[in-house]
Amino acid sequence: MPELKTIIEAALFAAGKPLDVDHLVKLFIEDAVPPERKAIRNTLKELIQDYTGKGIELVQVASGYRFQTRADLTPWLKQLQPERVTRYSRVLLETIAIIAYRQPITRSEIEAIRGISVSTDMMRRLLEYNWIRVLAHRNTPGRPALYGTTRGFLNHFNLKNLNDLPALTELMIEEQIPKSDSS
Amino acid sequence: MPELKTIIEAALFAAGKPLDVDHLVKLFIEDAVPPERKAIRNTLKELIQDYTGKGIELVQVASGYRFQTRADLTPWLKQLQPERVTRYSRVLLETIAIIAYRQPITRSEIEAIRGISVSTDMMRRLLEYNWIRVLAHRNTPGRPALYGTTRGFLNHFNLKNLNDLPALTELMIEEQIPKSDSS
Amino acid sequence: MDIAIPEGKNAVVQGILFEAWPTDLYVPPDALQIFLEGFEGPLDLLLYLIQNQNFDITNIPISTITTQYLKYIELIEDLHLDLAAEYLVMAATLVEIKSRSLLPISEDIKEDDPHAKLVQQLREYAKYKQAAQDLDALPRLERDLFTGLVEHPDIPRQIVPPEVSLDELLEVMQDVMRRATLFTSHQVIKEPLSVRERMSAVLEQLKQLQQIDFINLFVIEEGRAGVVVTLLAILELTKESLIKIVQPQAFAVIQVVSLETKNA
Repeated sequence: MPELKTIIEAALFAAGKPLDVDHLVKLFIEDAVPPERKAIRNTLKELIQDYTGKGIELVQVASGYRFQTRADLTPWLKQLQPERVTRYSRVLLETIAIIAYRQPITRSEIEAIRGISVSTDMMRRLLEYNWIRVLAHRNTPGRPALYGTTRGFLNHFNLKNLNDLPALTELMIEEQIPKSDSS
Repeated sequence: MPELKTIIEAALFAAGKPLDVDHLVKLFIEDAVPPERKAIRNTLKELIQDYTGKGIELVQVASGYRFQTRADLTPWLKQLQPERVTRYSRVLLETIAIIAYRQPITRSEIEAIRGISVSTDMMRRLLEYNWIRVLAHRNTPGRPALYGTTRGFLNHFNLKNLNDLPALTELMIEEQIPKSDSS
Repeated sequence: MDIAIPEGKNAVVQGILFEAWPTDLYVPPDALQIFLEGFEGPLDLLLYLIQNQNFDITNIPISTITTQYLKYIELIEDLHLDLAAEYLVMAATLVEIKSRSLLPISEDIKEDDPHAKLVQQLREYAKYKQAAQDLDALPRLERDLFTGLVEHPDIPRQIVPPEVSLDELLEVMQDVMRRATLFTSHQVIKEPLSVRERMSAVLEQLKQLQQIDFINLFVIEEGRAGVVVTLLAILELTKESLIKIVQPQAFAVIQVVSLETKNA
């Protein structure tokens, strides 16, 4: 039987999406003596170690572990896909940022923060990218949907969980702002 | 600058297709001192060595070098297969619809219409379904691929030819859009 | 700007500010349009006006800012740009704050102070505007990080195209159109779809042969309409510099050549 490490390594490369320990356990479903979860977890640690400093790294994101190229290699790898990288519009970024930091949140609450309406289309697009989902409906007239971010969003931005988001910073223009009100 | 080996390793992983030395040379097109072909060839040899005995191997195929999983791991990797249920997404539909109507079109042009990036994975899937194909490459920097739909696409949607699709103008009229929100 | 701004009431501050800072800002008209389109709403515009002059959010010189804000709104209207209603609401709010600030402050009015509310709103918005920028700076898939899919040659991958109906496809395209009206030029809308299909077909033929006799691209059986479509496709491809029509010498056969260099 091949080494546990080679199987896990190959599976992570071949999956095309992040795999968590639950997924990895399933690889061994037909084995007489399947490896324990602890062994799998240790192997993942070893693999992370093995790939440190290489062109490809093993990282943990929200949905599990995935191999990805090292961020500092982007200038060269861009030549593989020479087409211009789309930049997300500010509306999109602001909307997803507000949802990420303030979830669960309704659309009208997002609009209140932005001071301008958020189009139905924008919300639908975020839902379709699988970046946000409807968590529940608020028990107020109209039962507005409460939105939250998904694992897909975290995966895309290379985050393990919401705590990994950059800290919110209060804007300070002049230093002498009296910190009177809290948000 | 990162090590030559890490760049080549990452590129072979991220390319999604075999790369030959000519391809690899192009990665360094913006470097002041690009590596020589010989150095690239030597690095490939080293990488083949490095990956021997691992879960994936670097092999040379007709059109270049590519990583592939080790043959003896098949029994375990087979378990990954059922996970790969194709679930079509709105993103996929939008992409194929844009290609159908605007072919020949580059990926960045699709992105410009959609306002968000189209993943490499998405394009690969459409190619795999045999719904789209690469028709040519635009003679602009980076030589981006121009995509068009295939007979397979027409068959799938029961169309004799693209003219069976309603014209864009008809699509627009069908639903007179209240120009309420901007996205 | 190290003029000490007394905390609190704007009415007191205003006079000083008017002397200390320029009240007018000049933006060249061309730049203005692009500039205005760049704003994500009234709060964004207001924040810009405040930050641009290093004003303190909590001590906005309301009169100055109101004047400037109204000037922009006028400009936007002059340029006939679509102006969201929210911009006008904000203008009204600013005017109200300004007029209130001229009145002596009575305690019961302070309860529902629109100025304090606006400051609060601006601070909140500024926080998320920054958060959006921070989010954008994170390394992300397909821009900074790439994943791959390593094939396992011994397992034939089952490729099952998703079941999609034509109706679904068309509905999606309608949405795309609605979003992309600006992008779509008139000439595209008028262009029959068959031309685009033919463009693809011509490229496909050239992919195999590199060079084809012009005449051979036409299928006579298709009749007049077919010939016109092919011709339009060839012209469009020429316009997009994807192919070139050449005639090596007078009376020689006209050829269509792929402009794509080899080793693609």
